Amino acid sequence: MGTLEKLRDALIEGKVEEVKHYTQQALDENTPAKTILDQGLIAGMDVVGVRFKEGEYFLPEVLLCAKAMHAGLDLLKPLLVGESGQSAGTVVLGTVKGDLHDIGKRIVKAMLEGAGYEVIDIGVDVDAEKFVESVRKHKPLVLGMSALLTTTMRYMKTVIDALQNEGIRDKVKIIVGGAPVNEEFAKSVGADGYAPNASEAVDLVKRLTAA
Amino acid sequence: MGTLEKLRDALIEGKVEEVKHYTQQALDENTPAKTILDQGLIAGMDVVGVRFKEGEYFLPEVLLCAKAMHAGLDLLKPLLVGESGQSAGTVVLGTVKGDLHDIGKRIVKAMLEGAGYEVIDIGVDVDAEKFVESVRKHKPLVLGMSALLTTTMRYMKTVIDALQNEGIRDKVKIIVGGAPVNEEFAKSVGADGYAPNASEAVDLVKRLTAA
Amino acid sequence: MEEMLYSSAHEMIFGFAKKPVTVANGLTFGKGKVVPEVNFTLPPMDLAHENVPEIRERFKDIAHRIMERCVELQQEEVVIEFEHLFDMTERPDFGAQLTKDLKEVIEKYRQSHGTKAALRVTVADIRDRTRPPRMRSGKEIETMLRSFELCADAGADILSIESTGGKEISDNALMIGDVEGLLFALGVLGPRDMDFLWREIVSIARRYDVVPGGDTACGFANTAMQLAHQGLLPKVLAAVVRLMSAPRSLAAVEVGAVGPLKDCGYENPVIKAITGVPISMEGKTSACAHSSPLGNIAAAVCDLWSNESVQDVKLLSGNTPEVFTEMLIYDCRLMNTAIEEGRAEILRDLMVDSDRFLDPQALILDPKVMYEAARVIVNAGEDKFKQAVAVSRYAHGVVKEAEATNKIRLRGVEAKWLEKIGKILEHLPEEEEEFYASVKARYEGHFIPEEYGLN
Amino acid sequence: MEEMLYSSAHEMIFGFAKKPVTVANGLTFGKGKVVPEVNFTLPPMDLAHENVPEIRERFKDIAHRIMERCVELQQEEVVIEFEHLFDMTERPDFGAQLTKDLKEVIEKYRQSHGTKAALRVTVADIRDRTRPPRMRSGKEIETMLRSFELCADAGADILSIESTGGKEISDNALMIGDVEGLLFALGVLGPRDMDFLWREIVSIARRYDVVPGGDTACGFANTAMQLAHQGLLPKVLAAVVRLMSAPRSLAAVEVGAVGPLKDCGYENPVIKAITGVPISMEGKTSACAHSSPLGNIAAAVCDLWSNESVQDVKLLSGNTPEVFTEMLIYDCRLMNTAIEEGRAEILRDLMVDSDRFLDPQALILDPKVMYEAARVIVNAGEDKFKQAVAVSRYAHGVVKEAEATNKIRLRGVEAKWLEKIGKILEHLPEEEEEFYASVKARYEGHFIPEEYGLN
Ligand code: B12
Ligand code: B12
Ligand code: SF4
Ligand code: SF4
Ligand SMILES: [Zn+2]
Ligand SMILES: [Zn+2]
Ligand SMILES: [Zn+2]
Repeated sequence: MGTLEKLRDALIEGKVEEVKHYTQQALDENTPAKTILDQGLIAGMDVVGVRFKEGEYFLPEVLLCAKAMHAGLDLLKPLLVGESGQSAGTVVLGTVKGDLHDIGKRIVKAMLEGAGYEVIDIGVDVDAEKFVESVRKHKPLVLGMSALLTTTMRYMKTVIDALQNEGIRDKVKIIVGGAPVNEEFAKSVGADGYAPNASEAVDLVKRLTAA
Repeated sequence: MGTLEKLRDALIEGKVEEVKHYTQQALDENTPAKTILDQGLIAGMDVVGVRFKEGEYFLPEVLLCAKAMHAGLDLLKPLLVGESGQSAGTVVLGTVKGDLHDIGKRIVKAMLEGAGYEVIDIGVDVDAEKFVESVRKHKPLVLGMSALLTTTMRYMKTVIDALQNEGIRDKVKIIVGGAPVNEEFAKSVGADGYAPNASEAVDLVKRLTAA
Repeated sequence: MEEMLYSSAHEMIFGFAKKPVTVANGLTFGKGKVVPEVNFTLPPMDLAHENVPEIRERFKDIAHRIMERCVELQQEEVVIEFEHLFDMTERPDFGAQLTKDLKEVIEKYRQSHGTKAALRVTVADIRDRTRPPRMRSGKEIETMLRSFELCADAGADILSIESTGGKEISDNALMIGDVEGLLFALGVLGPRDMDFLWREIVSIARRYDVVPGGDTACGFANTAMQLAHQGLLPKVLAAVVRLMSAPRSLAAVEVGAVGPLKDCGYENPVIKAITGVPISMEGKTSACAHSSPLGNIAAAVCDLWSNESVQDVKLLSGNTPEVFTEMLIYDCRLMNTAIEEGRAEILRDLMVDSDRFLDPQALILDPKVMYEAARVIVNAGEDKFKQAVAVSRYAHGVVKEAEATNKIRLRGVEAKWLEKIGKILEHLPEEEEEFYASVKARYEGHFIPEEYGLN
Repeated sequence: MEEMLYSSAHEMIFGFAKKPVTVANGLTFGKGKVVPEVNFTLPPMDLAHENVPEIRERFKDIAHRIMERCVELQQEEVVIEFEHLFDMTERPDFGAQLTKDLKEVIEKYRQSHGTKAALRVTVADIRDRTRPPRMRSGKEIETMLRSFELCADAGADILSIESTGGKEISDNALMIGDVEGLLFALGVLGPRDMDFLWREIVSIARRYDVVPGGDTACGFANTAMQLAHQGLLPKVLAAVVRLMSAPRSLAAVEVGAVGPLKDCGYENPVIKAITGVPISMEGKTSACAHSSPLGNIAAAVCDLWSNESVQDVKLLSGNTPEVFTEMLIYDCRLMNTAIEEGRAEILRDLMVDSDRFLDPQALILDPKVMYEAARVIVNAGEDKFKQAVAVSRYAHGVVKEAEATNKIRLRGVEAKWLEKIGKILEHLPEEEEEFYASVKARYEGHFIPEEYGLN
């Protein structure tokens, strides 16, 4: 088994130290950073994704693997200048005003990070002003809003209106989620997408940022 | 017990022949037709209404009493020239297109007739054109639409739009009802009122036609 | 029908039917397990042609969600009912397309998870559109039969309908509390139409090798129940109408329907007692569709357990179809565990006792009453009118007796109606011909005799 | 707690609690009848000041519809739960106004129909707003206590809360499957906060002469159940967390809560076994709020039976709150009939058996397991940490044993997790102090020790 296979397998097992080790070894063997990334780390995370979807991995495993991946990535980053060194893009996430439900959004964050996005979590009970501000500041590709309450979900519209008023609605793709939200509602508030769970949220973000 | 009391009681008991008899007797005693109407027939129907609301009467009793009332009324009508001889007003009722549910609407009709309205039932599965036409033709104070299906209720909006387009929306009060309909929906389609059942439909029509 | 397949009420129990029915994929009804039957309908939206793609997507999505919940809860057997809305029968291709869509989802789950699901397709009775309706001639019946065919071809496992023969008389009869009118509808017109219609359906079912399920007196007895619920009719009348409708619904089985009978036919236990066919029933878990005084007792002898119908809307945990699927699954689990542990009779009796004396309509649904009603029908001979009269009198007697022995309390007005109904039933002509002659004039113009093979 | 109020699992049964509780109008819980508890929430809408009149109208209307359905179904006893949304606690006058509105409707029905209804008011734990949260200092706790007072004054019969002490640690611990973090949240922080908070609530309840109901580990154990339902966490972990949460929820009763405990506390039977307080439970009929593998088994020893929460939306037969009221009523009728006929134990066992071996979370809810868990807790002495460790180990052992004897089947990954959890539990320090010392650094900054009386 070559180093890249070992790296990939170590990642799949969530072994942080081994991932570091094999990443370094691959570099030492003069494998190009981009190849290590693609055939080692990303190939590994792809398997992790599949295992998760098939119920072989739970969230803790996924988070651990993501952590291992980031450990490897840290070694590669300096060498990955240009497009491939960049994160897949920035995503800002927050739970809307009046709503303290946190976990769903954090899981979305974790899965996006696992997929290589840089995610900025602006917390719970976030008002429109703060959403606007963070879009201005972080210039994310995607803004995600979470709401778990029937009485806060409408606030998503308030936020989107605020972005509109500030003239920056079009600078960002907006996605929404949380138990009471669905596709129909997402459309009705003018969001660009909805996902029922974290792994579909990743697919959604990929789709939206590809376009 | 005077003749009017006897008339009232006969009406409450739904005795058609007796109602005719006492109406005639009262006329023979030179009681003014308006008095016979108010203190005999209407007083009786008021009691019927109360009994119905209190669960002492069912629909068959109400219908029978209404029939008795009309028998009496027929004798009075020729004498009741002017305002009081008129029916309380005309109401057109129909079940909207695609919907064959009939009974709820017929009960509303019966109760409205009991309250003195003239009701024209234009049937089930009625399209917008026919609704428009009947408003033109009968010039009702109130148009009532019934829908029992979630897939036909929206048609109420189509009808209201059609009336609007024909410029006659404002000539008539529009009320809606049926199991899937509620106040909120009624507002959303631009109706003037909603009632959950037939006796409240009568109150509603009274309210709307009083204004 | 000369004899009954059950020899005592006690023998009747949920999960078991004397004549189990099996659909193509091997799923069997009435052989020791109660199976959930999930019903759904569209939320407020219209059925215009341009919405067809959206409706198809939604149907598939609903089926998917129902099946998914079954998998999550390890429920291996389920029935999905697709009850046509008017347009789905009126445009037979439309109904067939949706049938195909649903069947595909079901099939997918059979392959991926081994879930055994069956699809019941209930065609709408569009003959009711015109009054007086044409039952046997005209394009409505043609369209309906075509719809049955196309749906059978598209993947329906079970065919059903809630047919309306006689409703043109019963609607008004219910409003004015006209017992003779109800008897005319349910004892004279209804059975004739059932006989005609179900021969056709059974022949289509045979041709396509699918199961001819059964009919229900929904348009009659459930309308009465709704009217009673709204305080518009006495409950005692609704109770009598329930049993009065049994001979009519039985007619489908007499010409070849084999069950599972339709969920909303609360008269089903009578038919099960006579013919042994498996039956679907609905009770507490159908509160989404209508309130009823029959929540538990309705399950006593069911083979399938249904939620009648719920429109697809979002709740906190998901949409209504999967929420109701979950509730049905737990109800079924309880009954099936009772069967496995030899406690079914106890659970059945608890369900019966919990509702029995709270409403005359529940009283009638007691399996003992249902069983005796079946016997009364069988003893009345082949004549549907005689059956209907006899069983109505029996129903009246049951309520009367329960009132007299203080088992059930009736409000004063209800008691008065009970008297009144009793008198009418007592003074009826015994022969159909005589009865028809006595009422013909009264209902003239409201129905077309030829459409029922009458004149 | 040194002894237990029940001396065997068998003695535990729905409808009966050793220490029944009575509210002002005489309605009693745990004295031979299971009472439905109806929960509802608003449909999509916002809580802005200008919507208050509309919200008040809707609340009154909902209560009216619930009570009306009770009357129609001759249900004489019912509990309505008013669970605050954030703003209703944050703006104490708002919450109190709604309490008053609901109470007025209830009172109206008492006068007109004699219906005995009680109002449970569940205040929101708004301390969870900031991270790390301030539990004892700051304006959040003040506002919450003021909300309790105003609601008690406005007509609440029962006070409850779903408090969140320790959640700042458990949220993350759940995500990464950190068993020690969960123990720290539920065995160290939670009980301390419960002790503090419930003394306050009990003192308010005494002052206003209302019932201090109880708490629930919803934010911990039900979050775990949800995560497991979504495939994000192993079910075996959710099962262990369930029992791990019991000592924490027990703490409320130790300082004066008397029940009925909150519906969503599936750990309630443990507390009932120890203290004899009546408990509310939710199961199949709460599928509207969340799917669960506990549909029937949850009812085994309940005194109230709830639907958790359903947003007020229109279905074919009416709105969801009255639809769920009807379903709860029928569930209760069945249980109450079983009690009357001396068949309660059979029904209880059927409910248990129907779910028990289908999911480790259901396995844990078996009254026998719950009872033994209670014993384990009592035997562990007063120390909450020791209680939590002991009962977690017990939970682990129960699942392990069921797996080993093939009573329950676990997927490979689930089995691996079970191993892993077992090892962690095995190697824990036995003393709280030692444990705290070992994890303090890891959780530093995520919680404020002083807010729990720690340092
Ligand atoms: C756990 C929980 C809590 C915990 C919160 C823990 C936490 N730190 O988040 C606690 C106990 C604190 C809590 C509090 C309350 N809760 Co709560 N809670 C729940 C519960 C049981 C599970 C939520 C959860 O964590 N699920 C697990 C996660 C993983 O799933 P998820 O959140 O749905 O997220 C997934 C997807 O939705 C999606 N997703 C989520 N966000 C986003 C965002 C984007 C952009 C995308 C694409 C996808 C996405 O991906 C996630 C992962 O797959 C739900 C029940 C339910 N049916 O959801 C109730 C529920 C949401 N809560 C409810 C209520 C009422 C409350 C309280 C008001 C109770 C009270 N009186 O105190 C408070 C509200 C406080 C507030 N203002 O927010 C109600 C809401 C009712 C309503 N009107 O809407 C619910 C539905 C329960 C019920 N009663 O039926 N709650
Ligand atoms: C009886 C009945 C029938 C009878 C109709 C009898 C008749 N002549 O009307 C029959 C059997 C024919 C029938 C057929 C169908 N039905 Co149907 N039917 C019912 C049932 C059980 C009761 C309706 C009823 O008569 N109630 C009694 C009357 C008095 O009440 P009401 O109609 O609500 O009317 C009162 C108020 O609403 C109000 N009101 C009514 N109209 C108006 C109008 C105004 C202006 C006002 C102010 C007030 C008002 O006052 C009335 C008196 O108090 C309902 C169940 C239910 N929950 O309502 C289903 C129901 C309406 N039917 C349903 C369905 C699906 C059908 C069919 C499609 C079934 C099929 N596959 O064939 C067909 C539809 C045919 C069609 N295109 O219309 C569904 C609807 C689902 C949906 N998507 O919306 C329901 C909800 C049952 C269910 N499955 O849950 N049905
Ligand atoms: S009430 Fe239900 S069952 Fe009866 S016709 Fe209507 S939909 Fe069919
Ligand atoms: S899930 Fe239910 S019970 Fe738990 S906090 Fe939320 S609302 Fe309350
Ligand atoms: Zn039906
Ligand atoms: Zn809860
Ligand atoms: Zn709750």
